[in-house]
Amino acid sequence: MARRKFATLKRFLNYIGLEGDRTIFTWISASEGERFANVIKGVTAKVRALGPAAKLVKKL
Amino acid sequence: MIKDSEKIGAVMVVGSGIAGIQASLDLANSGLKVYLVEKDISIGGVMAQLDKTFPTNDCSACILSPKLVEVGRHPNVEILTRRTVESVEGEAGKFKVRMTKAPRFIDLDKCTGCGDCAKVCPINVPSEFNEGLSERQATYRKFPQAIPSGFAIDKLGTSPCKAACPTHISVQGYVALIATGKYKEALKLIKKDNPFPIVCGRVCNHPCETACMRGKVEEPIDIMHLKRFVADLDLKDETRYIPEKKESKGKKIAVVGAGPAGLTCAYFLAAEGYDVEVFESLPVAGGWLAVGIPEYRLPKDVLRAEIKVIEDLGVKIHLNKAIGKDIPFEKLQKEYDAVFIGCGTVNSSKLNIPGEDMQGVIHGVDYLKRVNLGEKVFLGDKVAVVGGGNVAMDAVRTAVRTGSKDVFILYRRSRAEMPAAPEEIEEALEEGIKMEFLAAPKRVVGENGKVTGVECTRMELGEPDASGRRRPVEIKGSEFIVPCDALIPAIGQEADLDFVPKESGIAISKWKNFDVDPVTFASNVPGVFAGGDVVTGPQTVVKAVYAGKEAAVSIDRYLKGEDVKAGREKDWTKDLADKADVSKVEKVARAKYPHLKPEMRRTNFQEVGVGFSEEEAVAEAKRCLACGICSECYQCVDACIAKAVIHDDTFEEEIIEVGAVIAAPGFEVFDAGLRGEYGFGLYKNVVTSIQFERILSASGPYFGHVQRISDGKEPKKLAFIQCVGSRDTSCGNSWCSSVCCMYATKEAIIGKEHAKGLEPTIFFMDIRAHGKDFDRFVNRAKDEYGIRYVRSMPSTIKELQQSKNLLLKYVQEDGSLIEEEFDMVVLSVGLCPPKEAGKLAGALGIDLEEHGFCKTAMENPVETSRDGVFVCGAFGGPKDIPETVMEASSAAACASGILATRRGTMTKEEDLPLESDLRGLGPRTGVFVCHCGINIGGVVNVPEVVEYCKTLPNVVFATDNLFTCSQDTAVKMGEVIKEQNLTRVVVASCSPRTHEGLFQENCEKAGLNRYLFEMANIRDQNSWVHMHEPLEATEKAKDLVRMAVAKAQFLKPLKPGQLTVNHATMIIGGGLAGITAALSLADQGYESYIVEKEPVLGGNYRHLYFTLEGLDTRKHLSGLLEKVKASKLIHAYTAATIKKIEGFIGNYKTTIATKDGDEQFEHGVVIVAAGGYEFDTKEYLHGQSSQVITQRELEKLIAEKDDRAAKANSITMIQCVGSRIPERPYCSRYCCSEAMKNALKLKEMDPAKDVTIIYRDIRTFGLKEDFYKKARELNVKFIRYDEDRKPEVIQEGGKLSIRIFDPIMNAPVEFKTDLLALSVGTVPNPENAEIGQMLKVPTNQDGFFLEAHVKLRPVDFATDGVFMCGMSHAPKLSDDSIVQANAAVSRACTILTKDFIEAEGKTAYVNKERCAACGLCEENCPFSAISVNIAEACAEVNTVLCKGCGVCTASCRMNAVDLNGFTNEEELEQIYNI
Amino acid sequence: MENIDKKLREEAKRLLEEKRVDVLIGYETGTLPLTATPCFITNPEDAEKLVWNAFCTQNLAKFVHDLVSQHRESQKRVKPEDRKKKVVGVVARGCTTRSIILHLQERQYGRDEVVIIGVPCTGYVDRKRLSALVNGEDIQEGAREGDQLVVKTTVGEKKITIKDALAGNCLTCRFNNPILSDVMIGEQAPPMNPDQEYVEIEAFENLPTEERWAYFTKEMDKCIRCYACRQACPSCYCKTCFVEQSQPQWVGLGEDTTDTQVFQLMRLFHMVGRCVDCGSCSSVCPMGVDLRKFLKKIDKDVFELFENRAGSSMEDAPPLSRFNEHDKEDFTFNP
Amino acid sequence: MAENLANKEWVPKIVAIVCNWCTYAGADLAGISRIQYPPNVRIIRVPCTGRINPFYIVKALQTGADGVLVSG
Repeated sequence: MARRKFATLKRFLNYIGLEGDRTIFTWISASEGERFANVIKGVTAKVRALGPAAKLVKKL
Repeated sequence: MIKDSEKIGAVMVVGSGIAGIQASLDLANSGLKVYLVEKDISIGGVMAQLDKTFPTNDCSACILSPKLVEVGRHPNVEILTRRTVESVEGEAGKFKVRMTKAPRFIDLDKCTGCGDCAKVCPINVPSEFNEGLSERQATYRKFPQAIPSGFAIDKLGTSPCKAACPTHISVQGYVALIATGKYKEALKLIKKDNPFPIVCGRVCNHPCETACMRGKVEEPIDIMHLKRFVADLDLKDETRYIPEKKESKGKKIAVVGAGPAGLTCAYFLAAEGYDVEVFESLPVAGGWLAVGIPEYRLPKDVLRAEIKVIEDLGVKIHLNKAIGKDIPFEKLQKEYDAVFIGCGTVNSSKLNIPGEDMQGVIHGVDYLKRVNLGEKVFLGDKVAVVGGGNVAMDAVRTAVRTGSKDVFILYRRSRAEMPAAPEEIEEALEEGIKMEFLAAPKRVVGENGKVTGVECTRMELGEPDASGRRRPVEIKGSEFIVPCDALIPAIGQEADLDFVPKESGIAISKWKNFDVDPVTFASNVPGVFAGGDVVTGPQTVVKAVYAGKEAAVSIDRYLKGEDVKAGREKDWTKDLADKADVSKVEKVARAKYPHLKPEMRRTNFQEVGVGFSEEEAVAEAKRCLACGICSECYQCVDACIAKAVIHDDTFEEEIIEVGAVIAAPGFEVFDAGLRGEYGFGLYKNVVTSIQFERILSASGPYFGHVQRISDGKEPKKLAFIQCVGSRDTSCGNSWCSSVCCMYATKEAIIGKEHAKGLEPTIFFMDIRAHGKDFDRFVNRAKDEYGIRYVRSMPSTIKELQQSKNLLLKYVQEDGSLIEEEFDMVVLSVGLCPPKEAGKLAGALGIDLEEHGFCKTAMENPVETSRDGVFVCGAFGGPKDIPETVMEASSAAACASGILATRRGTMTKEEDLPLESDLRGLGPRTGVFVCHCGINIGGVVNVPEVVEYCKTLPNVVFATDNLFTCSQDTAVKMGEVIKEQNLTRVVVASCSPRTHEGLFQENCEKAGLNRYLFEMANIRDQNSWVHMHEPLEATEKAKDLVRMAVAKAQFLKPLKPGQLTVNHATMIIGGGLAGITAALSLADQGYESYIVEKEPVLGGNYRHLYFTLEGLDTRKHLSGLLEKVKASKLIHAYTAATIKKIEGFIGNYKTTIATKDGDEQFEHGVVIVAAGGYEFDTKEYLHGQSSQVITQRELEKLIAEKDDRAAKANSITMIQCVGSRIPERPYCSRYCCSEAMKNALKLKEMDPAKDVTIIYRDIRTFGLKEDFYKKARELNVKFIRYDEDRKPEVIQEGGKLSIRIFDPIMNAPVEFKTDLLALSVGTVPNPENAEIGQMLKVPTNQDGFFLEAHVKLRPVDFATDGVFMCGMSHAPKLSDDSIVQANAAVSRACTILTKDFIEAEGKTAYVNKERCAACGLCEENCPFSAISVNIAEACAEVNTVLCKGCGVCTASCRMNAVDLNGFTNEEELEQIYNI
Repeated sequence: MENIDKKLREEAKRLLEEKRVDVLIGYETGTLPLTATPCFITNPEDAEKLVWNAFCTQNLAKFVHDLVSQHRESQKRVKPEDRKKKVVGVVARGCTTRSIILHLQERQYGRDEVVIIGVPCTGYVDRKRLSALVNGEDIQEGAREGDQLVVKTTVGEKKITIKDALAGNCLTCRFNNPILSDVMIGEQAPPMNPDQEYVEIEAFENLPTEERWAYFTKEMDKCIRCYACRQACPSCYCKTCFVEQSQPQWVGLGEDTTDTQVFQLMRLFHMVGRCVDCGSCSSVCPMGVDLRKFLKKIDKDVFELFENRAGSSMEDAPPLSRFNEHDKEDFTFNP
Repeated sequence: MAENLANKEWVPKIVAIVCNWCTYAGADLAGISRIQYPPNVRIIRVPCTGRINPFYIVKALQTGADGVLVSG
């Protein structure tokens, strides 16, 4: 169920123009320490490419 | 019989794989104390090594870890690692178990599992966990999630080098440190025991090298020169190593003689904080080192440098001060607190031959002293030196250097007996020195009182003397004269003891040496100690050092008023690590030690040895075999801030009393090397299946990348060879290992998922997919993954030279020979009895069966030959994980059945203080930031984080701890909670997964509700992963703590819900499983209600007559039924159906309809044992021809000696009728065994009977394989068919004809048969769906019940309080059902034994005002824990069933459901604080 | 048309007379020209008021839910043994029945608490479109003549083809006939144009990200947070809407644009598998926010991903209460 | 986050909402294995991915997270 929710949310956020790469979903098992690090590296690279978030961000 | 009141309410579980763990948990959760005994350092068994598990491909570590943690934290399970059971005395109910505890060398109470010790450990050994595909350190943890999480050190004993060295330096240790480039550490390690590495690195007689095991391979390690290498580095270093000096003790010690013994003694005493003064009669310090050993061997400047360190340590050396002459000995005794005499042997021994007083005769000691003190001494051109020791060598080589032309040795024995170091002799010969052997001087010949020659006699070698050398015997009349200008006798030295007045009373031995205690070096006069040559006569430097060191210990003890001798005698030869087989060690030549060339050195005193370069030294050090495994380099001791390392830990004996024992030692993987034709160990790309499992694992040696060992490349063609070490009488393993077909399929699938291009082929004999959902898995492997299955066993493997590819030769089913090339081969190795099976069986007093597995009872596969000792898992025969888990629970049930009345007598429950009243206090948060030694503090600026915490809202207290998990910190934390009135506690340290429970306990003990606690993970997820970014890591730590503090202010104190438990059980179904469960429950003391819809109990078991193994099932069943009848605790309703089941775990109310009307009863749990049915087939003329019957009917004919069977000459059986077809793609598991059973019975009736079995795969798994073998031996015929080429059965009058394609003949065959028996499979009970609905439990796609987890919870449902057994679960054999029934009882007992069930604290709750009762939560909840109350129009949570997963909360649009401990408010607050 | 109204009135009267329903929700002619408004009838005589025409805009399922839940709430004050059931009759076109199905699936009332008078639907007139077609002139009178509307405004008389004035959701409606009914009035309506259902969405999907975001912000900037959309939506029946919740307060109450965006975003997301495309929200929005642009996307995704259309079948389970082994995993990230 | 590092190159701040049993354990294992990765992630632990309300993701974006990672 969670995955269905995330699948639709990701599509929807992308649709309204929030870059899809800002919301990332994945699965990492307890034995995948290496994968965890790679996911963080990958996510960081993707988000870095997009630059700082500006949309939907509440200014204080 | 032991009386109930005398029984011990504890059980010992031997072996801690998944079987041991499951048994322990079941027992501990039902009120018994458990000792979980493991020979290894941690629990987990083979399952921890597996990557995934079939058929669901769940991650093995993921499903095992929670179990490990649970058993590790269980208050009633005591894990005893490194234990061996030696004997079990007594009887069921009260056993006395004797065990040996092997040392772990690390104190588990102190070890925090940080791994700093492993980081500094220089020893690399193959990792057992990774099956030798990677290395680990000598100090290690088997795998990251291991329990106990603490480390252990592997030691095989003392390495021979260390034992042989008189000073017992950790030789292996410094060699290992050199190998890893840690030169300073190496030097420090040497200096711990010997302050003279510069000297001993040059002139030692190195007994270590003599002992070195490498010597058995080719040559010993050049240990001495490795020592010189690090000593020279230190010498050249700007800051030389000087040991830390302890605080001054204000006591004075005098040392007589500045030789190696005296200076060593001074060195160690100075380091201890004593004021030491050394008195030396010569103008130089060093004793024999300075005036005996020539410059070219030990340059004076390096010696001075070595001694300077001793002076820098504070030792005062007074030169030219002769005791007895300049200062009276009595003065020393008076003015100093202790005296050590180490003045050596200064007088030369005389030859005692005529003419020894002539000019030109100069004794070795005197000669060397004069030269060494700088005197120019020329002895003439021709010089004879008498003697074969090192002094003789020194003298003769010095003589060459002082200008004599013709210099030679006279020695009365042969070269082999020369006591001088071999390299000395070698170097002397290189320098042109001649040696006259077997020549003894008789008389000095001279003119005018001046030497002109020496008369010698020839000797020959006689019998060995006391020293072991052959005694020289004079040959009469063989005198001859050797002309010479000078004669240097160098045959020994003697001590000069005259400086000590007789009145002092110091005892002197008959050899004119001081007579002191050999261990303490204490003389008979208090405060006077002596050591070195003055005690032993002329000996080696290293022995003098040893004496000095030991005397220093004695003096220290003496001055502290302690027992000088206690505990000091140690037999170094006792635990010698010299047993290793070195025959297979690869030969590597010893490094050649660089020397000056003879022509370069012959005429001067330049040092002969040049010393190793760094490269040479490291290479030489790497030759070390690490005999002891741990090198005792003590790096771990320094690295361990928690001070957990105990290098002198020892073996201990333990005795424990228990009421029952469960043996679960698991299995041994077959040694693939025994199947030589497959080249394992020879060809790099041939690996075992367990190695491949590690290759696949994300935490394995290659992080889950599938690669070849030879070149690291990803393989394309991968072959699995099945039955390696199984079904193979050639290696003595006739059994089937039961699991290999499935794990090979799994490994092939996972391999393909990891490496997309992989093309796996599985070579097999029969595919044995006899478990639940296994055939489906194999079908998926074939259809979805394209995995190729080849029915053939390769005969040989050959490696191709260039590519390292492997050429497999195999014969196809039709007889054709194929050669096929593969990139990599996996050998599917079988399961064997554990290596220690015999010893363990002896200790436990149980019998083994013929193959070495545990012998078990036919009526109950967990019973051994000894009452009160049970078995589970692969020790009782090879089996898969779920069967193992079932057996474990089953064994637990049997053990607790004996001890039912003693529940709760040995378990502990903690008394907790009342919770403090927090009303009106608001969030007062205390933050504890952990350094974790240097694990956090070394990266994160902890004090800065603490200061930051103090600025956060609601924080009233913040501090740092070295180890927050230590016992003293726990106490401190409790005090702070009380003093500061804390209402929230935040710990910033490691992972809540491992430590939350511990810290919560601390809170609880201080009266704070455990749910007012929060953690920030600043180690595992911060300092360890950002080691090179301290600034960022510090900022991240602050953020993480801020988030935790922010969340903490919203935490609420929680009180887990409680529910009363009804202690009765309803059992649905009265077949074998049902009645077994009822009887087992009665043993436990619990009532049960059996609801059976048939008019009689017994189910399918009624139709059986015997089992394959030979059990008389009729007798067995009638015995069981009698017991059921006799039991007051069992209420059996026959011809009854269930009308309604209300309630949930602990509180069920069920209404049944019986022939006498409705009945209602209450119960706490439900066991579903609804059974299955024989498949009713119309195939193969069944129902049409009277000659076509089912296997069950055939059994009846055989048992009742019916003519139809007795007179049938030919009987044919067809397997898989109705099983393994698209409509029912599962195997019915028992049919092959049933066919084998009936075939053997028929052959028993008449061996001439023609019995044919038509099959698809023969699945006589485990030890049943022997019966298949027997059937083949008895000439039962086997013809295989494929699913798409089924046999045809034709009735022609009174005869049946079978038409079938025979794949071996590669042709169709037809034969007649008198009787045809069909092996029809099992279909699920059609009522399963209905029962499932009533109990809110699911069935699988085949209609059998679906367990909570196919591997680890095979008898549980996801819904608590409901269990299953027997054919409800899947088709199975009768003994499987018995095991599973007992297992279900064991699981049920974890509830029934309690008066209350406690819920999780962190459960969901409903805000009624918001709930619109839409029911989405109910549909989403995996545990049936939340449901809509229709009357209230609102959802309700059953907190006992709720597992706190929170799925309901996120599915609720209204936010009407929230989760305690993870409320929306708490989670959002964290998000706001990122 | 007359025929349908007549039948409808007869049927309604009968149901009320036979006490098969306690109240009947239908449409009556509105006070403004060319409008119809919901009406609640308890007296059989009043059935005569009922109409069914192209001006019936509101999704009446909303009122079924309101009536039943109000009644249930009031019954909580009554002794259990004295509690009564209230049966609501409703005039329902396709989308209304979808909402009813959704309510039934979400257990909001029992099938026995609602009697559905199914009516065929050929679409309703979108007030805003109609207004645009008459250039915003004030409509004073109007009548339907076949496929056309004759509209008299302050400026003059205009003939408008009905089809041009139909609401967007009606034009591509896939379920313009009732899916579930107890009584069916009239013939099956001819199909609309469901093939074009997602044309607009696909076009929007293909716009550059920044243009999509610009459109979203532009539309959301119009929103004045009057919550009329929520009030009109039959699927919005939470007792306390998340915008009004505290502990935690999910959305700020001020005028911050991001708060408005988050409010709309989350309300839209609550429609996953639950929007029946009845157009109620759009029709009531005083600011003309293009909500359908976003709702239809959710509908499209749910169908593409889970083969589910909200309320289209009693047998379907809510898509967010299930998962399927074959669900796509393409949204997940694999480094 | 990290004001005194502001003058350095921009690093995105990422919120990771992860399941306790799988990803959180994987992250711990990365630590135990000392596998290094960028320090810009803040992990929020939930008992199960099912507990993650989509609202959390939207709120994280509104709070200013440059990226949100959800991992089960």
